[in-house]
Amino acid sequence: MEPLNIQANQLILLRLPSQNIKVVKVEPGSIISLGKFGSFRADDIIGDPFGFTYEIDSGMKLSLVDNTIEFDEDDQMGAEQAMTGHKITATGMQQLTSEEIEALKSQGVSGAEIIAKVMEGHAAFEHKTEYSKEKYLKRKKQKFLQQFTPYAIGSTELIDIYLDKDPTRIYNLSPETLALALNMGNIRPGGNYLVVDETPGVLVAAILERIGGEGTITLVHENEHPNLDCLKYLVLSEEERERMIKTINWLELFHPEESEPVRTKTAEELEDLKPSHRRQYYRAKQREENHKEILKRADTCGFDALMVMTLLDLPTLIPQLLRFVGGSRPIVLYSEFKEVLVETTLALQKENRVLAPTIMETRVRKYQTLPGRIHPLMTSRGYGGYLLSALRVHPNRAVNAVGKIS
Amino acid sequence: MEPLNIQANQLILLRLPSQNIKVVKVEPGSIISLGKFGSFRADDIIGDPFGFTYEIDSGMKLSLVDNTIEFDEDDQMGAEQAMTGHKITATGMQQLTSEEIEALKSQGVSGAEIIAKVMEGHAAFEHKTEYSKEKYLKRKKQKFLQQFTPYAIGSTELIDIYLDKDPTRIYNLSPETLALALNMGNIRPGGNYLVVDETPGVLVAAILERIGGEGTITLVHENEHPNLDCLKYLVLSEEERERMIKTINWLELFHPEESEPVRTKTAEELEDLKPSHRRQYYRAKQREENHKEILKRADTCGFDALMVMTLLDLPTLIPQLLRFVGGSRPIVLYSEFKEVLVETTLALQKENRVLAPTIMETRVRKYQTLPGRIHPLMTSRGYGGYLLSALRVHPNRAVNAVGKIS
Amino acid sequence: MSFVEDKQKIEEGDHVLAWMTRSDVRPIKVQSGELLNNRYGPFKHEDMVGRSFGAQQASSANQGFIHLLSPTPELWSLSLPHRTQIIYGPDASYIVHRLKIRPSSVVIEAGTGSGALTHALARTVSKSGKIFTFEYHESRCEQARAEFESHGLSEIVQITHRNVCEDGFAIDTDIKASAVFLDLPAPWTAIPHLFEHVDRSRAVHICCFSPCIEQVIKNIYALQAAGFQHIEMVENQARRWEGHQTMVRTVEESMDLLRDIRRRRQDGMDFRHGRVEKRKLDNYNPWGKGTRVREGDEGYNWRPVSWMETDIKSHTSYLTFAILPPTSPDKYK
Amino acid sequence: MSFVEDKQKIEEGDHVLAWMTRSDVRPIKVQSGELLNNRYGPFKHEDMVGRSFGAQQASSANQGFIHLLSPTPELWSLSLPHRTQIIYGPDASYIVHRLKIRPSSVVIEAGTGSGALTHALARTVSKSGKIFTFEYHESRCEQARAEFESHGLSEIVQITHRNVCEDGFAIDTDIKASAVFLDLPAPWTAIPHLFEHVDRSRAVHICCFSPCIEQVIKNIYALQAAGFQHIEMVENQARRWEGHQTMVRTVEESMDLLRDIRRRRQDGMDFRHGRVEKRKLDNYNPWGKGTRVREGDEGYNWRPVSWMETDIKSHTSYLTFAILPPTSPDKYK
Repeated sequence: MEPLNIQANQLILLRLPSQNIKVVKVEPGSIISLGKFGSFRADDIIGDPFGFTYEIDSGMKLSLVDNTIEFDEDDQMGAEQAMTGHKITATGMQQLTSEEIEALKSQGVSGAEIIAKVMEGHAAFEHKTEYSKEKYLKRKKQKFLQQFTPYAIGSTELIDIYLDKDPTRIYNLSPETLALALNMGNIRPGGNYLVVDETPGVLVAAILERIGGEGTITLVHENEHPNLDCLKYLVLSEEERERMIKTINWLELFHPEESEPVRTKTAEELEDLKPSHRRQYYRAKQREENHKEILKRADTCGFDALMVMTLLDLPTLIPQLLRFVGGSRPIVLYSEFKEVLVETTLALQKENRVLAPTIMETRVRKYQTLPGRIHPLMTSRGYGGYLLSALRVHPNRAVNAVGKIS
Repeated sequence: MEPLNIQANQLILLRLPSQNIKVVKVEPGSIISLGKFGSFRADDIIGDPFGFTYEIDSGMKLSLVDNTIEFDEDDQMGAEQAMTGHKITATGMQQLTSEEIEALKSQGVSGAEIIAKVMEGHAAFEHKTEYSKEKYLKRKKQKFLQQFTPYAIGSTELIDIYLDKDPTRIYNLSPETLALALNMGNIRPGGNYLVVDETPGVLVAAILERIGGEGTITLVHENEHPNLDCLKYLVLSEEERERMIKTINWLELFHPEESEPVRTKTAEELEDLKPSHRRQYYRAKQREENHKEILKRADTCGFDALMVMTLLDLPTLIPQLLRFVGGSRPIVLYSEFKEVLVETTLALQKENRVLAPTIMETRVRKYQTLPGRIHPLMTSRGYGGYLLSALRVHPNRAVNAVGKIS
Repeated sequence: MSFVEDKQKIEEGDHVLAWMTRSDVRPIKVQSGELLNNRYGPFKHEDMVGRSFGAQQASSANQGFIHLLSPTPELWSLSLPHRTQIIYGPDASYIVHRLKIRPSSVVIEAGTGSGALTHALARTVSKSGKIFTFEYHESRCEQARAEFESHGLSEIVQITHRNVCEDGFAIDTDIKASAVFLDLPAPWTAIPHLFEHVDRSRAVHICCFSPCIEQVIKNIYALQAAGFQHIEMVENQARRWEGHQTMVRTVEESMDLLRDIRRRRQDGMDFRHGRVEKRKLDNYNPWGKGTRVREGDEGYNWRPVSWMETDIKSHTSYLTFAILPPTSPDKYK
Repeated sequence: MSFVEDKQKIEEGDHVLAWMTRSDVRPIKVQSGELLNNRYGPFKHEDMVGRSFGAQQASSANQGFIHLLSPTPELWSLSLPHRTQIIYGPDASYIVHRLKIRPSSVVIEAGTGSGALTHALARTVSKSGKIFTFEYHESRCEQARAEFESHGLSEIVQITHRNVCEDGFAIDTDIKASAVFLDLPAPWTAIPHLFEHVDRSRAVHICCFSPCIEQVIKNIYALQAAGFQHIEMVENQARRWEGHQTMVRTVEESMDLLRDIRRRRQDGMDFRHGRVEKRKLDNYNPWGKGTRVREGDEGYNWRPVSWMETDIKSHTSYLTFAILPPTSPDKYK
């Protein structure tokens, strides 16, 4: 799904020094514009492996950046020195004027060099507080560095894309929470997973990434058709998609008896059909077949995990879904709100079909790592959500008749 | 309330190297035993200022500890060196046997010196992981250091005492949460505060500390008599207590009309009373007077803050208490459970007598600060509670008739 | 009105904090004839006189309202001009608590910065105590001095323009502090200057407030070298939430909708798929965009939930606390 | 049963994790004739054969039960013998995610430690991938090797006894890893040895896992010096809660009790103050000590609340991530 080299016409994500991201299609022959961060030719990066950071020099020429640690005036210091802190020497130089900066840029001087010069020139820099120094450096860096780093779009990047454009579409899910959900769900190649994903498919995409072509996702959806918008960002063939993703709506899952069976057409009837109608018929038949298999799995071995991200009321929904889950298999529920998961826990505790329901939170805290100035980032986004994780178990009537012992 | 020097018969708190705490009464002539950490004579510390850490040498002799930074074999290193980490040199010495250690102890060698020797002897020490090194050091330290530090008992120490013996008595309140409550409540000398404190008086004690003798606490209690057990730890005279702490129960507060008035006795009747009955009579009269004042305050200026720590249902209780709170004065509610405060917020939002109800959490994270090995403590206690903080305001009917604007 | 005493009614000359929203709180000094202007129009100062603190005041045009609040250090920290990073409530309260600051305490603070902590310290030490605060940046110092005067704190707070790292803490008054707070780029350089200005007959509590871990390392070493004990470094992680309600929507409702769609199709109705689905989703958008159902509206089930603030202060600074023991009495020498 | 595939029924020789409580999960290999003993008495292995994974089994004496669980890396980490600090779920999952480990990835891990992370890595790379793991401590290495074999992971996991900081990563097999995880006392000394053993045609992701900040400082410098880019240090703060119910008790009930007390006194009854009050309080002790009312009992009102775990892992380690870009193509030289 994630190619190692940049392919023509692939949708990729670019990270910019401003921490902004941008999704672009790498159309051969096109020029990709990053606004104030410059423009470059798509052809120049097609075929390159992912992993480079490029700097746009004059004339849209690309060069590779050697070092992209957060911009740092102490690059040349050894670790020992770095640990003892640093002092920027005031050189007494005047500050550069905007004109001088523009002149440097037109001479092809790199952004990093310009910042270094500006900082040298900022005579008062050493008297600034840590707080204002950082604000200053950040502003400068965002202003001058014409750099970008292409990334293939996987689940990490999908989260970034939605957090950037509309976090509510993914219910403020954080990457670390998604990562924990995948591990708690024991997602791996060959598994068959029952999935409720009311984001545009971020959870589905993440599971696809982890099954690596082997295994299936049975997606239960609320409307007539599932919303899997975000699969468009992935490199995924129609065949792969149909083989790995089965869909069924709530009514078909809980009340299959209400579904009108697709009437089997004779060979003759089929021949009379227009090709498009014939395809439609085969689709409907396939869908019906899929549904039968899904329901059969519920009655035999059950699914290998239940993974849920929906706004539907979990305390009433989940008990109805337990019968589809195999013995000792994980149940992983996401909610933006701990309160929802607390009530769900209480609903699940009323019966003995789940073991050890636990609400989990995981929050990654990022640090600034400039040598001599290490500290957690001063501000960050709230939210990230919570998980309810439990295991489906098979109660033993004999045991429970004795009464709850422990 | 907190004397600067250790007084005879004062209840004080001792902190031990094991992180354990112990409350002792400094009775002149007595010997205070710290179990495996040794014993000392109370007289030896009476009159000393608080702030010393003592080491118990042989024969119960006390000496002052010069440096009580967490035990550290790198004491002699400079900061520069400290920052580059350290390596404990394996000397090839054999490990000390228990007998040798006992011998050293009986020679009066200090705990710190013994640990240093044991560590030198632990040839494999430098090959240990950070994890096992710390476990090892901590174990050693707790075993040998016969040290203690006396503290006067104030609100910080009260929390430690209850967290140590039964955290549920103070609803798992953390010191940082109490500190935030006091600041959000704008507690200061001269204020008159309405307080609901169903701990043994930790909140009351903390407010007393902040009003410094000027101002009053009106404590509403649930049973016939308030529980103010923890005031016994404080140096507080009967006069101070009666002057600053007024008590009233819920029924007396909300339904004063149900209270039978104390019949006024004539001078003659009073003379006929036994002295104890006379005192009782004056007490009842004083109490009645206090209640009148409390209720009058509700009808005039209101209290300067409402501070609440109770298990009573806050969403239904707090709206009934708002009328007692002065304009622009803070309301600070503690609960161990955020869920309780969420519902209280929703109840308060239904009317417009409070401004900006906000749920706050504050959690202090402690670090290990051994040079070269700085990191947050690996484990800590959960809990600490939450605060709901808001301001009492006076809605303007004219404004609200127009409809909610913002 | 000052920061020092509680009052009920607003009078001419009082300090009032005009609250519009949490992020828009404006400090004003009530002067008849003056106007406070915001997006709801003008608010006349003279209309404030005689009102209770906490009163809600409509704009002259009656298009909106403000609340007239009595100043506290906490409200002030929402409204003050940011000259440097602010020390907010959770840190400020913990500092006061850990430094065992009480009414009548004497405290050294360097630097003054935006003065947010100074206000909180002054409230606690009150008129019987004293804050000696030092600021090396001249114009910041003068601004802070003006604020303290205007807020009636001059009696409690004495501010000095000084680089304490180089020039120490000696001023005309003999300072005998029991608590020291250092928010400086290099607190370790100020520590050696402290000894003559703290009360050596008692335990002295100190807090160094430093954003970077490398500063902490140096603070710890300097404190240890200077004989401070019980060194403990912490950080305070504070979060805020608002109470809200989220709609409870069951899978049964969802199935009813699917049945409805199926029925319409079977009935051969001119079924406009998008419309029906759209209506349903609109009803259930608790996020405020194009919402028709308002949070808490009757006819729906709601569950109380908490929303964390969207921008969290994930780090303020590391707080290094320590205690300087009193001078040893002769019996231990 | 192995860690590699899902099964429904327990067979002779299968690995089963016997769950008593979260803190008492025992790994067993089902062998007829064997017994598992715990405080509820013995559980016969032969009774497990033929049952479904997830089944609840009573002890032979029918005094208690266990759940028979299918092994996963997460359950294993609850039951494994702690040889070193364990890398728990929240860190393990984030590491897998950030290192972009996928089915068929090739990963270097040093050191192996207790093997908790190795199991999680092996699950994700699966049979088409490979984990090269290195452990310098000989007996830990052998124990881990035995576990990997017993868990059916030998095909995926290759463990080597080696001090990689001194002796590097070269083994018989040609390693071309795309992800590297270093949990070593001095990761910076291992970094220079990596270059020949990672796939230089692609971006290589690394994570250094170090508990102390001073180690992080050196890691960052070493990574930077070695040409790694996008260096980012994070820590993962994880919390766990349980769902509970707390009793809703109103002030009206409290006032009724006070009225009751008053009435009894006025009636001149032989009122035993303590008793009445005591009864009431007992009813309302949700903490389990001497409780008569059990959480959730009918006849009372309850509010759902969450209880945070009492012992939280407030720090595991700092995680320093970085990316080694591929070797530059000629066009950029």
